[in-house]
Amino acid sequence: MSNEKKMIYLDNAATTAVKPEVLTHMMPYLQEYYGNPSSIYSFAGVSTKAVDEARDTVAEFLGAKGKEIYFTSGGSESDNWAIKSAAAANKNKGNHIITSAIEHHAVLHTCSYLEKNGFEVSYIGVDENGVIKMNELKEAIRPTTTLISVMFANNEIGTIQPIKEIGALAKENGILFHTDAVQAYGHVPINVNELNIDMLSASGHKIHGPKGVGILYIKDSVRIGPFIHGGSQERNRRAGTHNVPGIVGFAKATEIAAKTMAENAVKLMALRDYTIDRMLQEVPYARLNGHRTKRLPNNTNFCFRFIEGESLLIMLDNKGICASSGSACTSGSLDPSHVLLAIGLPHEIAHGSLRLTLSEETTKEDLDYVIDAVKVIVERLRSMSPLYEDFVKGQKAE
Amino acid sequence: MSNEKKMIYLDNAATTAVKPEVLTHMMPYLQEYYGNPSSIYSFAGVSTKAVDEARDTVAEFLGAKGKEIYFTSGGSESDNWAIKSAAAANKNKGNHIITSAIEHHAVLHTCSYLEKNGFEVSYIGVDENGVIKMNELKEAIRPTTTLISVMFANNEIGTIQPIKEIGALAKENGILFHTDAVQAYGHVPINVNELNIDMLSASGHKIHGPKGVGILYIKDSVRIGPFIHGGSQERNRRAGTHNVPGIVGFAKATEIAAKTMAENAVKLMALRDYTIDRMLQEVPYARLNGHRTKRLPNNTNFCFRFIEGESLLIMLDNKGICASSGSACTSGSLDPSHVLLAIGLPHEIAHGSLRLTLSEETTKEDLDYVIDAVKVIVERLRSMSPLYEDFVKGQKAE
Amino acid sequence: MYSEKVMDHFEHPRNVGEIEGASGVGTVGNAKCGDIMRIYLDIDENQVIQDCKFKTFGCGAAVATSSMATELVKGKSIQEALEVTNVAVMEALDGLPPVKIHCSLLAEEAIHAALWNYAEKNHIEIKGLKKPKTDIHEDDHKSDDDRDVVAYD
Amino acid sequence: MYSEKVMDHFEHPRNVGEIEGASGVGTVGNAKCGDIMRIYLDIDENQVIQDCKFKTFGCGAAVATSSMATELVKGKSIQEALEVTNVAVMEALDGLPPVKIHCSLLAEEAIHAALWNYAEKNHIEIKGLKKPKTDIHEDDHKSDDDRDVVAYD
Ligand SMILES: Cc1ncc(COP(=O)(O)O)c(C=O)c1O
Ligand SMILES: Cc1ncc(COP(=O)(O)O)c(C=O)c1O
Repeated sequence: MSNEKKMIYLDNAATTAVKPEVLTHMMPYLQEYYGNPSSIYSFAGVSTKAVDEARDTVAEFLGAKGKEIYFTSGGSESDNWAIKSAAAANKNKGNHIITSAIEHHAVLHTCSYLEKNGFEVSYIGVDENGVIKMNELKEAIRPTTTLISVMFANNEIGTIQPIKEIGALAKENGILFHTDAVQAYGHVPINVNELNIDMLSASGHKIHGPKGVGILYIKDSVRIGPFIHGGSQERNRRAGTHNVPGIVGFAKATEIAAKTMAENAVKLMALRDYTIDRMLQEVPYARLNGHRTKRLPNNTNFCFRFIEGESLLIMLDNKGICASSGSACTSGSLDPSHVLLAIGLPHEIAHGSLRLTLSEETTKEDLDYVIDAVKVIVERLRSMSPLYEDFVKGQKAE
Repeated sequence: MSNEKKMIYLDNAATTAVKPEVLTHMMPYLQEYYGNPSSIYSFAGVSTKAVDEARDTVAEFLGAKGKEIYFTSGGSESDNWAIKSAAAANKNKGNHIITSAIEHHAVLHTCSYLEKNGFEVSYIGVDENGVIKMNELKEAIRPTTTLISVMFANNEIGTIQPIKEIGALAKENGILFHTDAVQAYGHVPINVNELNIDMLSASGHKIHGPKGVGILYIKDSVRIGPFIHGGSQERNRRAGTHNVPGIVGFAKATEIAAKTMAENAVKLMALRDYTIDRMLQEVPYARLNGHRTKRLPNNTNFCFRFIEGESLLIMLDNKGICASSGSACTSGSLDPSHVLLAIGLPHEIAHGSLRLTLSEETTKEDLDYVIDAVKVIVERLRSMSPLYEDFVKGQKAE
Repeated sequence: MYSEKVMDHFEHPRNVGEIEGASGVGTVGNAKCGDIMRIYLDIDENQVIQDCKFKTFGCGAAVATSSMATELVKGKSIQEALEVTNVAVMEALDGLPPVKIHCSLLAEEAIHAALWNYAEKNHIEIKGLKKPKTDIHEDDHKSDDDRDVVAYD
Repeated sequence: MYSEKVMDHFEHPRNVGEIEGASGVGTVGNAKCGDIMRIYLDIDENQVIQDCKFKTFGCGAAVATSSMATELVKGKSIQEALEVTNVAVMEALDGLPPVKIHCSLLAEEAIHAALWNYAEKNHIEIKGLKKPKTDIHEDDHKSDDDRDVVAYD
């Protein structure tokens, strides 16, 4: 082993490295072209043009129109905007919202905020693979339902939802459909019209773009108000001086994704499946979380019984491996991931999860190194685990 | 004249160039240290530390505690958050908010949004210099008043408000006090405790920092909820993956401002006053908008009778001068600046305004060039103006 | 945001000025909106517009549309001049940004107002000419909420 | 986020294991919270803790506090062991992040539970020892809303 610290980054669902080409495209706007796109002199026209072009690039990627793309500060803002403003805009029609039990907190906490403010929310369950229960969803629809918000792909277990069906169902019932596509955007093809999507959230830093920028797609027929009031940027719908470098970076990352997505997916799925196979075969009492095939090309998520996620992560960190765990032990909430509970795992198993999310930079060698490390660490942690002790004694007693 | 296009940027109130040192400090976080500060591995610890240090730098600048600083996506979000969440948090106490007639739209449009949602808002007038009428403010206070929001310094005419007095008044009456300090932050000293400020908004791109990042200071005794719900970033109060490069850039810009502010102010005020003097002396029918001394060191704002702002701007642009005008002709609203109307100007005069906002890069030579250009252009536009024609004929008739 | 033609007519406006003892003068617009146009017409005994001048208080588009409108009516008969619509002015300028379309309307109105003044002075009636609104109100300008708008920071 | 001492005790935990036929065993915590600690005590006839081992299911802090707690009680009399509080454990570890303080409480409880088990087995009463809660509930962990928390993305 060399002296230089090895680093294998397998937390691309948390955030990604900005691609050098993306940064290169951002640089002029971080330096010489600092003009405010809202200004009328020609110097600022460079910025205005950059923002307009970025908007068109994103629109094209989604099969949308330029004027349907609104730049925001990220996925959380987009989710808050879509849900709160759609709820408010339709409150004369009804006060009922439907979402899933496995949404990101940007959706779930927004919904509970709305619940405290007179709205009713149904949280639709998922099956053991994390796929939304379509029957439950259908039955949840009421005359007062104004919005369905279901994520495109889950951030923890990678399961991809039947978005087209949900979109069709919403459309049939005259209900707005929002999807949090923060994890899917740039990884799987999305055409908002074919999928009947009315609103869609995405975030730059998940697609090798910059942090602090995102989009909300709003179909032009959808009438919702602004979330951030003020200046007349973004067609009067999202105030605040444009984050020009961020916007340009978002578009460049989109453009690259558009070009490489299909090819990357093939490569990533092979590595993903390789990791899943090895892990399940070589680590006793391991399980895969999420759907085996209807899953993001770069997502793997496991539970290792009898051990707890944080200690696993720290030991992986010591080996230069960046990974994450659904265990929210570190979050101070002490609850294990709501997603793992929703797919039916008991608490102590849900606490022992490991999420490895790949990027196109990830190699088979990286993964072999990680899997080997996981094997050793899991064994070590089990040797320290009172739950494992009980389990082994129980087995012997049988 | 050389072939290279001259550019004199005098629109620093709209946005500023990122300082090279600021960008240098951001670069590692745009490149190698892309980790998500919420992750627990040591690689992400670099980002966590950077955000923590940035928070402390900002806190120190304001005389606040680190845990009172919340990073946002910019001034507009901060204003929306402060006002909407304070209104909501105190709605059992009352539904009345006080603000001024010359606030930025991020405050005014947020207030009109609240008016549509059951709140009452008093818009306090200003005198001919743009200073808030303290008597009117005092009289506007009701038992149901829960928030006073008055900007630190105006973005158009640069007038600085008596913040300490307003803060004291709010405190006496048990009312929260928010100030939009987007234009003042980094230009004038601010100590939130001495000035009795409960909440304060600032934005990175106005202080030679990056676009797309800002702060909201919230005094630790103030209990308001989040505006963007979701992940538990920012002590559970502002969800969304941290924009690490933006945050680091904001802090670096703050640090530089802290060091250079006093010195720059002296230099800028001299240039500002030079510009004001020459303009008033040499351009007939010119007036200064805003207070002569209680004004931002880098702000000048004039009205030139009988001409309209946009045409002035375009002609200045042709000479390589970036400036702005209170005339919102370009905004499609066709109303002249609400600020200029609030200080009592009639519409046709308010339409002919010019704002020149300096930076420490601005030289006397630049300003001489600009003043000379303004003189020529104003004369030319007047020769085309039917209002001027009538005025001259009217004078002759007398 | 403006076409080259608009910029050209703004920077080098044709026919700026007054006509002493003009056959007809029309002033339209209002200060509230920030656009005022005045058009002078010199019309000969054959009802042909021999000369045309303008003065405009307003934005780049206001100046350019006035300039173009004067160019378009010069040398035309009264009846031909009436056919110079705002669309004709816009087309001749290679288009205008949506928020600026009202400027072309204003230019059309200014021509009409000057013709009206000429007709009144000479006690004649010009076929197809209605009494122009001297004020183009804000309501006439407002396009739908889809327009792209520009903020003041 | 952890001190060097915590990391050291996490990476090289002291006294991991079981004691066959231990004088006292205590298990505390619950799976819901994700922390379970089990402490084994080997206590001689003079009521001195000759040996002490632990097994822990939990986060880094849980392992480190267990490890430190075993170190602190080893060689001590029962009465001395009772004085090993969570604060003592934390101090010995150079502190814990606020959200992890409950781990030190759990370690204290685990020692108490093992002592209680020893006392019960031997039908003695240990002065000052109360029946331990075997479950440390979530409510005991929640600090105020000012804690710094970490999100899952
Ligand atoms: C006084 C004032 N408040 C708020 C804002 C909005 O800030 P931002 O554009 O960063 O959202 C600005 C600038 O645009 C401003 O000048
Ligand atoms: C599914 C999902 N939604 C929303 C978000 C929030 O995005 P951001 O951190 O850009 O605000 C994330 C990531 O954190 C996510 O994975």
